[in-house]
Amino acid sequence: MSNDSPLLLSARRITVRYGGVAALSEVDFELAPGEIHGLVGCNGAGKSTLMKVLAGAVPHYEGDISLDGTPIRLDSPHGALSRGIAMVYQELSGVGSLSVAENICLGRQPRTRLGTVDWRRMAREARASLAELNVDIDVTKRLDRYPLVTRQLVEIARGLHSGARILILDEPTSALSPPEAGRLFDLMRQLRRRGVSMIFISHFLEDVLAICDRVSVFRDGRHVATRAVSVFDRSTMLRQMIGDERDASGADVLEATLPPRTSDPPRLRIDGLSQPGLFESISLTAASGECLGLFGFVGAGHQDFVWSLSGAARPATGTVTLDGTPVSLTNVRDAVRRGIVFVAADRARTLVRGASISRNLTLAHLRSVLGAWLRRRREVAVSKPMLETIGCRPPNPSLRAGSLSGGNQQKVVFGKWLFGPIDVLLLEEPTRGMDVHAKSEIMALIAKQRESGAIVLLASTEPELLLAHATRIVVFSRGRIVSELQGQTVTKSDLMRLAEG
Amino acid sequence: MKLLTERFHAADIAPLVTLALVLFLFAVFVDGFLTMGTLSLILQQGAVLAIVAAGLTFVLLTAEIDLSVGMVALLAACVCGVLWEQDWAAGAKAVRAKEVGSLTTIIVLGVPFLLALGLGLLSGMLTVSSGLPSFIITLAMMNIAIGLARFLTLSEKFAVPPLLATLGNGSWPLFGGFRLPYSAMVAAGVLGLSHLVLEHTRFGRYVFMTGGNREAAHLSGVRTNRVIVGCLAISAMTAALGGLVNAGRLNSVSLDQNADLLLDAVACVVLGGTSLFGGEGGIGRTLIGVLTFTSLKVGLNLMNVQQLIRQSPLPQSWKESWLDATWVTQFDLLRPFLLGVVLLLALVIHGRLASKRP
Amino acid sequence: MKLLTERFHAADIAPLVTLALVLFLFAVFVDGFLTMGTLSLILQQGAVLAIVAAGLTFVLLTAEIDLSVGMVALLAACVCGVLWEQDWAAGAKAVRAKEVGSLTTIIVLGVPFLLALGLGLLSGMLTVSSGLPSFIITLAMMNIAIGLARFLTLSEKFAVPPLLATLGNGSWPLFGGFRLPYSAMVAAGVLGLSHLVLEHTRFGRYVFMTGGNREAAHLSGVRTNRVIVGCLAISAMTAALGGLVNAGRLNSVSLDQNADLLLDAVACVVLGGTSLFGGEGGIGRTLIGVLTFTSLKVGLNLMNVQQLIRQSPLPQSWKESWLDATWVTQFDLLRPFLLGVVLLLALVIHGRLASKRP
Amino acid sequence: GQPNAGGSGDSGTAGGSRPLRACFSNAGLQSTWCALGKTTAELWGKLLNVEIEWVDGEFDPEKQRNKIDLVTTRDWDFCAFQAVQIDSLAEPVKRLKERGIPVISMDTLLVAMDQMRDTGVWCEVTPDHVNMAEMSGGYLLEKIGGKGKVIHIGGLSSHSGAIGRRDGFEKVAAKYPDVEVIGGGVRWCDWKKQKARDTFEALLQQEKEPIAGAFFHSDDMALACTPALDGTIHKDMVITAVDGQRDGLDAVAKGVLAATAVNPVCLIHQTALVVGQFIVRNKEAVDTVPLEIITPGPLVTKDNPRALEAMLYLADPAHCMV
Ligand SMILES: Nc1ncnc2c1ncn2[C@@H]1O[C@H](COP(=O)(O)OP(=O)(O)OP(=O)(O)O)[C@@H](O)[C@H]1O
Ligand SMILES: Nc1ncnc2c1ncn2[C@@H]1O[C@H](COP(=O)(O)OP(=O)(O)OP(=O)(O)O)[C@@H](O)[C@H]1O
Ligand SMILES: [Mg+2]
Ligand SMILES: [Mg+2]
Repeated sequence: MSNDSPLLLSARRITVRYGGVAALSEVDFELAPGEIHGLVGCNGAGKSTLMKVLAGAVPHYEGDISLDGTPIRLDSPHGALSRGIAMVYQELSGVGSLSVAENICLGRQPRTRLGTVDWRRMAREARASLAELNVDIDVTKRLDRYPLVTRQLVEIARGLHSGARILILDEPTSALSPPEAGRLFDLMRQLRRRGVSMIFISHFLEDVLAICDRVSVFRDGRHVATRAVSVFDRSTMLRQMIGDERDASGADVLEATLPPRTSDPPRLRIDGLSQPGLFESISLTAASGECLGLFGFVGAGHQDFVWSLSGAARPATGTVTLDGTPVSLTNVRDAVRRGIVFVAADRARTLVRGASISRNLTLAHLRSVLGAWLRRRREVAVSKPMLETIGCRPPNPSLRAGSLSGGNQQKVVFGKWLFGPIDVLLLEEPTRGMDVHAKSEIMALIAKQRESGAIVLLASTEPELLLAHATRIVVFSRGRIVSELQGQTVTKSDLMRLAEG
Repeated sequence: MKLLTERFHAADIAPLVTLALVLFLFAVFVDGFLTMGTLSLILQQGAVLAIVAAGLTFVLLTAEIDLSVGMVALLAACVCGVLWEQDWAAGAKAVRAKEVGSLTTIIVLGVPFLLALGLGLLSGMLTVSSGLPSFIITLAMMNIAIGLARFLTLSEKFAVPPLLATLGNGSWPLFGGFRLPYSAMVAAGVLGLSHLVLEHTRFGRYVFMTGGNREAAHLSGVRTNRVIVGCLAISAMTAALGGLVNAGRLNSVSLDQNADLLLDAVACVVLGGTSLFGGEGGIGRTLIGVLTFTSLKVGLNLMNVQQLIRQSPLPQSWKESWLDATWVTQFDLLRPFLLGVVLLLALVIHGRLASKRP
Repeated sequence: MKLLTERFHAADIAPLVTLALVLFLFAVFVDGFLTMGTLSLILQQGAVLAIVAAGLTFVLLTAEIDLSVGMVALLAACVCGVLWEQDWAAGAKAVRAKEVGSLTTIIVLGVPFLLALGLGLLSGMLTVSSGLPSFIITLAMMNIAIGLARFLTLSEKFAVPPLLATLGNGSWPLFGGFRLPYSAMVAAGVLGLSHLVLEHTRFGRYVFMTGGNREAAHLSGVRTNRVIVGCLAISAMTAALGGLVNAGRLNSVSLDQNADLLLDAVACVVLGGTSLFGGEGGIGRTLIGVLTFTSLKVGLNLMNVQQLIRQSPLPQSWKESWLDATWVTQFDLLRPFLLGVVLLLALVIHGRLASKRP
Repeated sequence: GQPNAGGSGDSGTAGGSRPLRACFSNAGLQSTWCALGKTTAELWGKLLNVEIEWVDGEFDPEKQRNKIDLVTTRDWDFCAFQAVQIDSLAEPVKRLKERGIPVISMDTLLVAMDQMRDTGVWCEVTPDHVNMAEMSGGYLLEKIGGKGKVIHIGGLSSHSGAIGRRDGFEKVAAKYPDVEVIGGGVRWCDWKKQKARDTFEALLQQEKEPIAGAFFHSDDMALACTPALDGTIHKDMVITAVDGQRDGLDAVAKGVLAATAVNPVCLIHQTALVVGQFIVRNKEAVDTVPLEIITPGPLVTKDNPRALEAMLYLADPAHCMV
């Protein structure tokens, strides 16, 4: 699309502050009718924040927004929706206790002549809009009875169903497998034909280049550039995202040659581990120094698998032995005692945001680190060097952990374990939604542990991550191991093919 | 109730089972329990509770709580009584009750509702604007309500309009022995209306969404603040109605009424299976809860242990010793304790079942 | 208090400001408020509250609540009284109080604590095992406690050991007019101990972290269930202690005691700035809350409007009319209302400040 | 064996031989007064061959009402109630009347005097609250020499007994112009010891010069407050109260209380029982029964130890005479 087409929506000098931090500063953004507008940038570049502004979820913004040339003030999601602006959020936001149908019509239930809710029509519309995404499920069941993928799809369906003229999709594909993502893209093209404008945010640059008409790049809460995809390529995009001319270390690894199986004896043995509905009879062995990559699409069971090894999930059937002695998977504490530690993807579940960084760091090994009598000075003293080791910025132990950035938060979660022995390191998407820098820093920390003899189990849905860091890759599909790759050259497409089972 | 239209889950029918069990046990152990008289009693004594619980259900569904219902009910009744004894109305000690015109009665009955509405809106707005849990706001509101009542009545006793008295005490004799109390009809009306609102209006659905996931509801355009304010207003109104009916039943109003109303109402709602975490439950469940609770109370009050023991097929010696035991002679004092134990048991069992849900 | 050692935020010092304000206003409007006597009075009347609030703080920090404190306190006192009037102890009406050996006294005082401990553990375990909110579990527990107390005492009045009486009433005369009540010393001890436990032991740390983010704590190997059970046990114990001290103060125990203890204690803790959402707060804040609350109560009790109006520099005519107004003549009845209003105001202001925090 | 419904006239056929069944209820056993009343009724019930079933009012009009509602569905020869709150039991009493079961009200009125008979209350047995307060208060005021500051701690302001006591005290207080009731007149404490104590302490601490005396509406409240005195300038304050139950009498003996006016609980319950069984056994008609029976209550002071001794004996649960 050419830039001289009449503007549907234009935002000028948008600034958003959180406490002291400016999440967005003086950002301009324009959206033309019937275009798909890509939005890229590192974590915290401000993409979601700007979108939330447009969706009315951040009422405290500064700047002017105009729709069809008329200036408007977006101070509530309600107001935005009534103006035809809908958004599919990055974080899942469904109401688990309600039926799928109601979630799709959330806030817009169809009504009968009497003004009462029209349940029949609601179900019909819900089924229709899910059918567009090739999803066929009972829409009268509670949403929380369905797996994550389905819930993500329901989110998207709600957005598509909203009948909005401006649809914002914030990292909608992060939880989808390629076929589902492909289906979504088809739908987006259909909508574009119907004249709906869309904003598409993703960290998968190929997707962005594939589907968008124009792309805007954000960095550190500023708008860097907007170009038509025709005159854009991946490397320039990356360079603008990252800023300086550092060689685009973010270039994704698309193929890797895995080393042959190590000769030294396995320390960790997992025999026929199963948890009904999640994964079936998983058997693995791993020697120290190995980084075992567990690949699969969301819901393939590899993530539940690491959860159950951590002792936090419902106990699974089967046996796990470490150095020949069996491990009970019933509670986290015992697992930690045996040096089996776990870093989950979602920081909201692993970080006490309200507590200070030092308290988060020392939580796991309180006794060994601080002894019986906790003293603040000592706590700060031991925390400081740890923050240096993990490279947390800012390295101030008495800040609220919640005030740290996502990546730094993850470093703290990880650093918590470094106070104790680590024999087995369980990782679930340790770098979800992180940019290249944060990613490489975290992975470096992990690599150090591996070199010092820890066994690393890295469960991820990102082929690039595994290809870059795994010494051996186990592919999951529908809760079972479909293949184990080592001592050979593997490409991203191989993994995808295998994962689809 | 949507939940029940799905495949049944143990947790969904547990409350019903509990009710059935309670009724069965009393039917066996309390002779004269399975009579129309008892039924009317249960309805009679459950009515006020049902009215208040209905409003409270709205609040609990949004994952908030309203601790002020009991005292708001009291305040409403007091205001009604005070107005009623004004000179322009029935006069002191309601001596001129006969001559009062219907307009006056309407005013006397209407004002309390407006006041309650005001208080409900106030606590709602304070809750949403201060970002504090409604627990603490309504706690303060409760103190304010009782304080106000105390001041208005100078903590003396007041008469109430005869209309209320008949409403609270009157009943409609149906087939043999069974009398349908007017209060129960009112309660039925309130419950029915609430059910329709919750299940078949947008507001009702918004209540569920707000309780189920406030963030999501807000982001999808639901004005959750208004929903919460609305729910607190509703519960204040039902509380007022309950307070008036209760005052009518007791033929008068004074500060020592409605002491346990709040806790009983909460117990009923939760006993029915509405979650304190919001988003799950409904009026149907509340009804079950109220019936269970009231049957328990009535049954326990009807229970006559001495008799039970005498009639029981036990060795005479045991009977002798038991009949003199304190727990038998003083059984009346044990009733609240037993009530508590049974409640706890039921709640824990329901909870465990619910937590087993996938 | 960690929070205060960090960069000050308005929300952190608000409770202190409130306290200062309350004291200042009373100093101006209530003559004879700024005396040593008043101070000892505040300490005397705040002691029981402080003891109970200290335990409750633990529970609120884990984002749970314990509604049973008031009745557990009562139950403990009742058990103590009943035991004390047994024949092997002081006998009926405690006629033989003189001859009782210290061992007996210890038993009489010890058993209530064990009972309370048992109840606390029970509600804790039921809470974590049923997955229900402690709100409802402790609500049932409260009914059970009062029921049990009613049965044990046959709802009669009992005497308590003289030791308790001295503890509750005795005080230690210090410099001019100021007397340090023993009960206040006990309270100080309890608060101090609680503070040390919360700030300097692993358990205390786990309490904060469990309240801050239960799942995160759990994923770090904290056995959050035990933490919660522990906290509920602690609050039951402190409740028992508070109940005993209070019984001592009133020289006897009967069911009408401790009716408001729960709500007052909750109000104190929250007034101090401990969040009901858990993870934020501490004993220091609770202390401030208790002082504010008690000063309010005492000050309002001391306030004498008639006098105030007479002394005020207002036109005579106004004074005349005011002095006859009900709100002046019946000011006594207005006190709880004012208390409620002030509480609500303070809480809302604190809340708004806190919600402004980034 | 269940006796069949009383009242219908044939109930008395078995004469004095058949045990009568009576239902008693009073405000709440947690007050010493009510508890002793129960003991009395049970003791004299044995003597007069009347089976007593007791219903605790728990000081809550609703709880009492709910229980009485159930009582009306069962068979009795007669009932005697003390209502927690006037009028709250009117309905059930009406139902009892329909079934021809006589009801006697004790202490507090069940309904207003003029409606008693149409509601179905045969007779009201009551102490003279005004007089008790006059005696006790009067004694207090002359003890302090008719001048000085006094504290007036009241019961529940909706309770007819409490109102009577307030009126009584204020009547005598009016006779002494030099007496000032501090704290702005009566301070209602709802019969609650704790509330009384808090209020009392506040008033004490406010006064710079000693307070002469204090009048309490109940011994229980008074005894909860006396400990607040030691160590203060008000040590030798004269304290009198109303009720005259065991604790109160002991307190007078010990000198903690200067005096207490006996609210003759035993007499009241006794009389109710006697009148009730008399009505049933002699098939009395309503109008042959006095509408109101006022039971006398002596004043017990330290000055006349004989009276004190006598009261201690008579009020003993073993005898339940006064
Ligand atoms: N609720 C909030 N409170 C404080 N700061 C926030 C909040 N939300 C976002 N921020 C900050 O605003 C900045 C922009 O965040 P935003 O979510 O827009 O980044 P993003 O571009 O979406 O990153 P990602 O790719 O990880 O989604 C970040 O610094 C973030 O920490
Ligand atoms: N919830 C919050 N409250 C206050 N400040 C925040 C919050 N979240 C983020 N910030 C601030 O925003 C800054 C940037 O955060 P953001 O999460 O965008 O970093 P980021 O670019 O995503 O880094 P990373 O790649 O490590 O996630 C942080 O330094 C932090 O101080
Ligand atoms: Mg984002
Ligand atoms: Mg980030």
